[in-house]
Amino acid sequence: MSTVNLVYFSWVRERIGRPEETLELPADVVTVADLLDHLKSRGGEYAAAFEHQNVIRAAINQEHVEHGEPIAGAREIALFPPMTGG
Amino acid sequence: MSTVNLVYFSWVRERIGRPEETLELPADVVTVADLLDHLKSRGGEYAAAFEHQNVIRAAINQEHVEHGEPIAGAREIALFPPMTGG
Amino acid sequence: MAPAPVNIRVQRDDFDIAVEIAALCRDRTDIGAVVTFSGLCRDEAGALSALELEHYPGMAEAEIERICQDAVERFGLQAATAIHRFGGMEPGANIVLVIAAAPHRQAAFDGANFIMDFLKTSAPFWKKEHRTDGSAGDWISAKDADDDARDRWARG
Amino acid sequence: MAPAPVNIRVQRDDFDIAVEIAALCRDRTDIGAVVTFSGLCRDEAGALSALELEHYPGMAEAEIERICQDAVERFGLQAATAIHRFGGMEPGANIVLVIAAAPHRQAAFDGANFIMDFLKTSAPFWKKEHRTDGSAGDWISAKDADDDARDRWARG
Repeated sequence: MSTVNLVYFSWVRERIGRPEETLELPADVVTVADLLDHLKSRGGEYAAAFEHQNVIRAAINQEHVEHGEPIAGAREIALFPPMTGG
Repeated sequence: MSTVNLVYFSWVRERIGRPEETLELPADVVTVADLLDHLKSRGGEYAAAFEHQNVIRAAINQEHVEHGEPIAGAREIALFPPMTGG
Repeated sequence: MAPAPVNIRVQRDDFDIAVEIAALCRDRTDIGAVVTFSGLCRDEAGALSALELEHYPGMAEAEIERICQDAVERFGLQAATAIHRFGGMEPGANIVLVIAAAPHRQAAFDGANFIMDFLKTSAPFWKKEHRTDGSAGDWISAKDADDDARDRWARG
Repeated sequence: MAPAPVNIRVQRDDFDIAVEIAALCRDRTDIGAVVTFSGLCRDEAGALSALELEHYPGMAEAEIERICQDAVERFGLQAATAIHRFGGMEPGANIVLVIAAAPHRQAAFDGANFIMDFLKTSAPFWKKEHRTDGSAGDWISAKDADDDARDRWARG
């Protein structure tokens, strides 16, 4: 088990209903994709937030990463929709 | 014979030694190129100003024209080097 | 040569373009071209009452800094400034300012354009619309055209 | 729709970018993007003491107006401003300002870039250098690169 801080933005945050949380992750959650599967398996608001998993963007320690990126050593993982700034 | 106002800028003005003048042109001066030939034939400062005739730009009544443009009806013909504003 | 100064800010307050240009050019006589881009909140033909800009504090600054440093290196910019606001803003309000300075004009144009394209697609900001008809605000969707605009800068 | 306001000035005095942007955006909430270009006098690594800008009064304004109207039509600009100074100017001084406003960013970038490329090659201005070593000033030569920059806008 490892502990990770998750932060959510935009409609991911709204659907989950909180801006951040700390979770214990099982050892078989290795990549960002595994994390998204794990969260969806919790059902309810998580299933709604991550329904279209491929549109979700991720950042580890405040840098963009692909879904295949290992999350080992991550202090903070952010999950959010495509950005619309500028 | 027709009368035309000529205006000069930049090193064309400096070489000719005046910013403008009014000239009587013979009837066989039909185009801008004819005008440049006619001025060059006057020698001295004109020959120096229009030595490299192909780099000279012209405007008739404050609009850019090519050397082949007829000058009939021109109130003001300007002769100058390539522009370097901006 | 000193590294090109890059000035990044993420703030709730408005900005003053003249002040930012003056800061970037101060005591310098080697800059030949300054391009600024300002992005404003549009009223969408009267349908929009306000935009709300959410951001990821910390990462927003870090990502904009990375983008600006890339632009400095790629286009030989002499200086770059990028300011992105967050919070609520009404139609007509400033949202973002980018300034690029270079010896010659095309580098300044390309630098500012590049920064904006990456800012749109990589900087962690999200816009929510509030509509004048009182209907629930929607999050603005990302546009494929913005990804295409970014991808034209891909090299080789 | 009202025609896009185009504001042209050829003047000896300096300009204030913030004032010009404010004038162009006043009472409007439909503008999404404003790009400004300012061209400054560079010191050429200390070799230049001043530039002198000569212009063709009347034609300068007319030609800049034609260029700006072309840009408005081609890129769908909502407004455009172009101010070109003449007379003597020291390193660090403003020479030219172009502003293009549009609903979206690429039109504003392209509009300002287009206006600058044509201004460089078609507006009747000539620059003479005064050098710090006291040698006689030379007229700056036109650059082939400027013609190439203009020609990339040729259509079809």
